Amino acid sequence: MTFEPLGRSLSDFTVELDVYSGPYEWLLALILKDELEIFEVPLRELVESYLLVRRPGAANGLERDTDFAGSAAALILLKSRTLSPAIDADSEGIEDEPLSPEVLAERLTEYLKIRRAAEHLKDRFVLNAGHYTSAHTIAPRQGSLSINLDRVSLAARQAFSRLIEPPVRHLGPITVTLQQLAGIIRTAIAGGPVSYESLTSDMDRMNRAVAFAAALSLAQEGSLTLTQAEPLGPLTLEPSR
Amino acid sequence: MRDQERRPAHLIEAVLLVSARPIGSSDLRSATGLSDQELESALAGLRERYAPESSGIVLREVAGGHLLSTNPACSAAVERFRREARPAPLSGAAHEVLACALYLGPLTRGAVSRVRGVNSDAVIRSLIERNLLVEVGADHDAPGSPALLGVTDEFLAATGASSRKDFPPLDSLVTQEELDRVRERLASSGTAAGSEPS
Amino acid sequence: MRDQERRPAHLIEAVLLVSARPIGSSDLRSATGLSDQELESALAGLRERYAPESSGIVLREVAGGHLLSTNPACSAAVERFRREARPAPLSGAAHEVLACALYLGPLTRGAVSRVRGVNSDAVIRSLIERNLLVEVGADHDAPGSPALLGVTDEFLAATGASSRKDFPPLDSLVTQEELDRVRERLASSGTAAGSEPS
Repeated sequence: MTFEPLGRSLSDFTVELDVYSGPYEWLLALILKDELEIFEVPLRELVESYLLVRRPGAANGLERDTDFAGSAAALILLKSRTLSPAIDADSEGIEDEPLSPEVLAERLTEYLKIRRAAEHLKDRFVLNAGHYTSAHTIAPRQGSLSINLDRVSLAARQAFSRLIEPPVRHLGPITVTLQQLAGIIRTAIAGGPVSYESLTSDMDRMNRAVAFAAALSLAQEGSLTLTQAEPLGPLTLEPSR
Repeated sequence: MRDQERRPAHLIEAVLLVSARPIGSSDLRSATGLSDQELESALAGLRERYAPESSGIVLREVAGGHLLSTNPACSAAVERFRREARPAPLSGAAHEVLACALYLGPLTRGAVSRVRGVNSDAVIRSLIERNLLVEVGADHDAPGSPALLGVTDEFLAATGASSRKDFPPLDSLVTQEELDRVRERLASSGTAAGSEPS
Repeated sequence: MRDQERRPAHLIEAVLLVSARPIGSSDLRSATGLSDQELESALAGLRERYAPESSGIVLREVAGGHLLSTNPACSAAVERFRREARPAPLSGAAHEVLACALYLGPLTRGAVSRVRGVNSDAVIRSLIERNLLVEVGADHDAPGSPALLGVTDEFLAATGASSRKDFPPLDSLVTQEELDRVRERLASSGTAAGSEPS
């Protein structure tokens, strides 16, 4: 069994959610590429939509169910990690130290407030949508605009040093490198147990997410065992005995 | 008739027509040469003339100024005329980033990500692109002097706010009960179990 | 109130506000979905509402279409506003587009978007309107011969620069590796002129 089938057997599964409507496999790609926040994806609705189109009697029915269960489990894990603050060591200013319960509570409180404020903003945006301004504007007086030279240099630096990822919204079949990462995991655990943290320490956010999904799929396939002594504690990958 | 043509409200109407940005009272005064009082009473009349119930053009007080815009009740006709779809609504993540900038800003990209618990750079970039967020300075105390982000006048206009003060205070948005529930849940989950016998 | 909001005249008013050019009756009809009769009677009402005697905004019938414009009786106020109004400051996106044209130009719209990684058409349009960018030729090697954009003398004047040489050289701003990446993006957009940064 390989990782090819993940998503492929589900290529005809499309979802209709508030935040996204289209093929399920594109949804996965968008989440993995940070184009869509896992936070916004109602997993329960996702499962319900799958149950509606489930085809237990079909030739690849079992394969489809397994693929869906595997990817949905990965989404749940991703979502649970997203809910816990300060996990992103690779982004500037974000520490990766374990948080004391007090600090965690404080952060969650702050976040909850922001979350509420965001909901309030959303309502205001909706309420105020559809106001278009006049097109009868007159040109401002010539020569009165002043452009800061340093600001132009800064803009050049920003524009020319930006790393641009290819857009994924136009992608046909997704090319998530699950297989590649599964290969890396297989090689890593050949010598014995490896922690997820050390395995992914050099990876960017997306690769970490894909590595997660790959590890889950390998576990599902029986190639490795995932152990986690305590909830949200370190995750260890070891070869199956 | 000449007198009527020069009525204060007419001068204001004409000036408002040629601006796609809110015009502050002092700019309106100096363009029209009206006194404070004349301006105020003329604006009161215009608010009625351009009220959503009575006109397809509405007068709004946003981002510290006065602005004519189309009545949202007519937006479908406007969009058909322009052959333009309404811009896609912002994502939940984008609303969160804007809430950070509005309530906690100006703040750095790192600070936004810290509050939200996830890297927010891509969302921030798209908000800057949409002119809702802007770099307003730099945090010189931090290494590399990262840029500080704040909300723009376009943001205020898009949310119908006349100023930053037009939003409810952050603390009023969450009830103590909710906060207690968070703490409880945290205590009962594995994370805080160490400090709290379960 | 809903009925009132949808009154034919409101739809027409809204559409007229967002067009700086006269709109013919058939375009008004198709945008608003009104019948000939509804349109005519609504326009009659609007002619009264926006008559020179009663408004600073007037409805004119020009070049076979309908157009809102300022009442000539108010032109002094409008002119004062134009002289005194400070132009909108440029956004971060606008600065980036100008930097592209300055350092990599002349280049096409597509090339700008490719370098920046986001569609830049709207920003480019507003910069052309503001006289900071100009079409200086066309890329005849590319399909459809798209226009090539360069910065204007007004741009140089606004920055206080006497010539392009007043700007720091590109290689002092970005690394060779970054520069190569940018050139690759330019090359893939098929812009001959842009592929040789000056």
